[in-house]
Amino acid sequence: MKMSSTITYVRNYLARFLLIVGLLAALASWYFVSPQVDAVANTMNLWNMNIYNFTLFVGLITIVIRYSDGIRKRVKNWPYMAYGLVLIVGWIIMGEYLGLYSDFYQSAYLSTKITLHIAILGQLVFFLVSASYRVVRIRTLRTAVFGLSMMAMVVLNAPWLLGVFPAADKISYWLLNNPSMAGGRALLLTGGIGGVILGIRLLLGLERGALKSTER
Amino acid sequence: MRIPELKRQYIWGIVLIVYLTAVLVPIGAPFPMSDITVEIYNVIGSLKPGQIVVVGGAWDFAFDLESSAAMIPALRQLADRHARIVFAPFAVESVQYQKYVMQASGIAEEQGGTYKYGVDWVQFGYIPGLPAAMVGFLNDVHSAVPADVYGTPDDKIPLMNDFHSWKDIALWICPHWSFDVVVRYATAEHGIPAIYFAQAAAYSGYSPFMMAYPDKVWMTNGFLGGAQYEQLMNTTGLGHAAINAYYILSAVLVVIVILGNVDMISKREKKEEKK
Amino acid sequence: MLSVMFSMVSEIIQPGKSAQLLFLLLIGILGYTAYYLGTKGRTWEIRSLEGLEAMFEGVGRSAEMGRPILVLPGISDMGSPQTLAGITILGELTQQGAEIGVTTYSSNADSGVLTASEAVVRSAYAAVGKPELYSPGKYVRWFGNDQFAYAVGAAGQILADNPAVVVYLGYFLFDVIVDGETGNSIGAVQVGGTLGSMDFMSVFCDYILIGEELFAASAAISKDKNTIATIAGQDWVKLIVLGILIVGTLVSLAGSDAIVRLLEM
Amino acid sequence: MISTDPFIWISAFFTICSFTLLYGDNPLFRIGEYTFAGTVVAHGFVTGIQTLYGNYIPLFQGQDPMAAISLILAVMSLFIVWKKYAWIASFPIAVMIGVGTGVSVRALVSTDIIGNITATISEAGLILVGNPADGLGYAVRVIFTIVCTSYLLFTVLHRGPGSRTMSYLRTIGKYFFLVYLGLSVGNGVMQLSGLATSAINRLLVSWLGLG
Repeated sequence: MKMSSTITYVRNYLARFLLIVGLLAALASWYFVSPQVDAVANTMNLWNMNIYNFTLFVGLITIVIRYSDGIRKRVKNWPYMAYGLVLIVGWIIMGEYLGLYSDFYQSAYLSTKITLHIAILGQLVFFLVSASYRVVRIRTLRTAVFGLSMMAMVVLNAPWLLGVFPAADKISYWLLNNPSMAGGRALLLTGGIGGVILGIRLLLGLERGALKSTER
Repeated sequence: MRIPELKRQYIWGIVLIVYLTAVLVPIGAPFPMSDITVEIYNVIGSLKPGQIVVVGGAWDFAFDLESSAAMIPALRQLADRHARIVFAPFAVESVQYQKYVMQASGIAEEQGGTYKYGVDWVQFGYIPGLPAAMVGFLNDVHSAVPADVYGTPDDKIPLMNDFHSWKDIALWICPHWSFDVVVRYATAEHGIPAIYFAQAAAYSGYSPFMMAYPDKVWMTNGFLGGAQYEQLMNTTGLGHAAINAYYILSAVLVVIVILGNVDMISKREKKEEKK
Repeated sequence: MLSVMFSMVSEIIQPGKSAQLLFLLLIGILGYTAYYLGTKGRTWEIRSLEGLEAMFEGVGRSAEMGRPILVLPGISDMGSPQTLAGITILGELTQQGAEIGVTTYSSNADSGVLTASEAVVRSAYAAVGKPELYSPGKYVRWFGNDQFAYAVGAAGQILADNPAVVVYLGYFLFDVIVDGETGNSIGAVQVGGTLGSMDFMSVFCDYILIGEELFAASAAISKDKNTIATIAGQDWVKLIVLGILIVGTLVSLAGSDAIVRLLEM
Repeated sequence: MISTDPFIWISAFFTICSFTLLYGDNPLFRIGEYTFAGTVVAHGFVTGIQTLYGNYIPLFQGQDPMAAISLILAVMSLFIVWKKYAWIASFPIAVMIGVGTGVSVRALVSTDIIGNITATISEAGLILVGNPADGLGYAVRVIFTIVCTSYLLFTVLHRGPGSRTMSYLRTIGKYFFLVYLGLSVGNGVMQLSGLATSAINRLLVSWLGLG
């Protein structure tokens, strides 16, 4: 029992050590002129990239586990899972056999993934319009300010207004460039501070949730 | 009078009708012309026959589709000027995107145009490893991309005999999201003029580049830019369709929001009556 | 003496980054000081974070309704602090839920985040003494490293699992529109926090954490007083930034660019 | 004219599948959903194998033996799916969090914090020069930035003297944020409208030959 807790302790600290070295090396190589620090940072960066490449296989394994479990247990939607599994395997075989740049592969990718991507982007405005019906209602001062600014922008951009009132173009430009931009800037500024403090919490071992992933 | 609450599906039905109408019936909505778009038109218009123009960059097809509104008429203008076109994709999906705009422009021989593959235009395959790949491409095209997308070696392609490095590039056109890489390496390091048919969402982020390089970098803005370019080339296409759709949609949205508020007020009144 | 020191510094520190380094050190020192004071027993009262309260209530609500919780940590990778904040909250909610029998699901757009999320969920179940309930691929779902494959996958998951609460914490862009409207259509309470696409999130979510509140929430959710103390450190930095902004504005109005040059050192 | 290209038909089918999400949960949407995930995962695998192959050529040719460490670390990440030995994956995860956070923290300090402070201060210098509309714009930028930042103070002046002023400032900050959110959603509508046009245009033009 004592032995195993010691091992756990060593493991956790080794992981924490890797985290801290990675974090500090990335920072130090940015601020200081030092070939040694650069070498450490570059090595860690390379490790990080390769790990990232491998997590793709983690994803593939979890998706295969999830689908095959689903099929075995006949969960809701299991026939689609079976279809998904066949598609993934078939597609990988096709890709390895024909090559990424073969005309067939390219057309197949265009008419599936890219098409679905374009189609889902095309639906966003539908969702936004139905949400506007629900959300842009003048209930309180808060919703009034939000709703009026939103509708002002929609109308100022509208071609039917630009036809009779060309200056609308300049007003919308002014609104976007000044109040809107400044709001975004304040978000980035304070968010940056919050992000750096989160980095410090990681160094101090305080960001408990995320650090759980590096503990046993 | 009581107005029934609109269900989501009804609203979506209305929106769908808006888009079908806008694509099928050109209503000719008005839009303003920007000076910068005219300037871009003049820059391409002043190209000399035989000069090499690179069309390249990286991103997802679905997002870059927005830029095709301006890219397609621009390709036709390039063909009018007899400029030679090299497509350089730095993302996997950019290959398909570039093939798509070329096909849609109809300037290639295969689509009944005059441009002959290998002589007037070349399509490369995916060049991995931005931004280092960009530096390599500009320094030595033949070693960065030894063959075109069909696997033909560069020395067997007539156009490639005149294209070796950045010195041979007259203009870079970027219809892809990754314009920052083009400016940083092609314009900043080698002074190559660059045109970006920007996606509306990318426009504000990249517009400082225009201020940094006033006579080297030009950008259009989203579908509006596309519509403006189509107008300059005397055609209509995706840009006009998008403006037309927004013409109707913006009005419909105002009505829907008003209905939403009416619904809220009518419910409130009903509650008060009950009290 | 001073010039010697200055030339030494300029040899070690990359040009144009001295002010940045100083700022980083300042944030570090203030953050640590706050933490140190926290360990010595100093406590700070934090103003209430609407979104965080809503999350706590959401766990209870899910238990009452017998429906799960869905936590989405966004589309960025492990390098983004926003993602880390999302994962922290995923861990805490999973743990709180596991104690009272509420299942927490998650969908990821990035395989690195997927790996970390699996680990977080696993240790959350271990922490409440129910490690047997965890199995890989069960709670954390991945649909490929693609923004919209993930968005559509998560929308499908919302329709299939019927969660009572959907929590969006991390970096989001347009993808939040797809999931937001789908989540609303099944009547889920939605809580969101991001820096990227705050605007669209505000349309679809019932409760939002505006900007930095996301990071404050990731500290406050742990209910650990030392962690919460760092929020005070965050505030001190903001006060200094506000000071620089106000002084800088006045100096700048007077026609001098001294402060800007100082910051670009 | 209706297209005869089978890929265009597949494309049209999937566009319609995707759009059925508007109707709600249904078999066509599920087919679209699983196709989306399936193609992305498989495509990621095909390209991922190529990248890895490229990255590890030096190792297998014996030019870079140190690369073995990174390979071992990378393989360790796979253990996350093995319940008993999942702890092995904690090391690569630690590297991902460490390096990733380090890289983003330095960018946050330089662009998000210092960059935005310098931009605000330099713009303050432009308030009194140039035409009044621009000057007013710069003034609005500076005021919005300062007030919105004060809204995000969590612990300061919560109680006691000054708390009233602070609460006014916070309220104004909240409304400034609401203006920002409203304006940018409103502007987004135009952009999203364009994306819908592309999708529907593509369907009608390339498939049915209309438009």
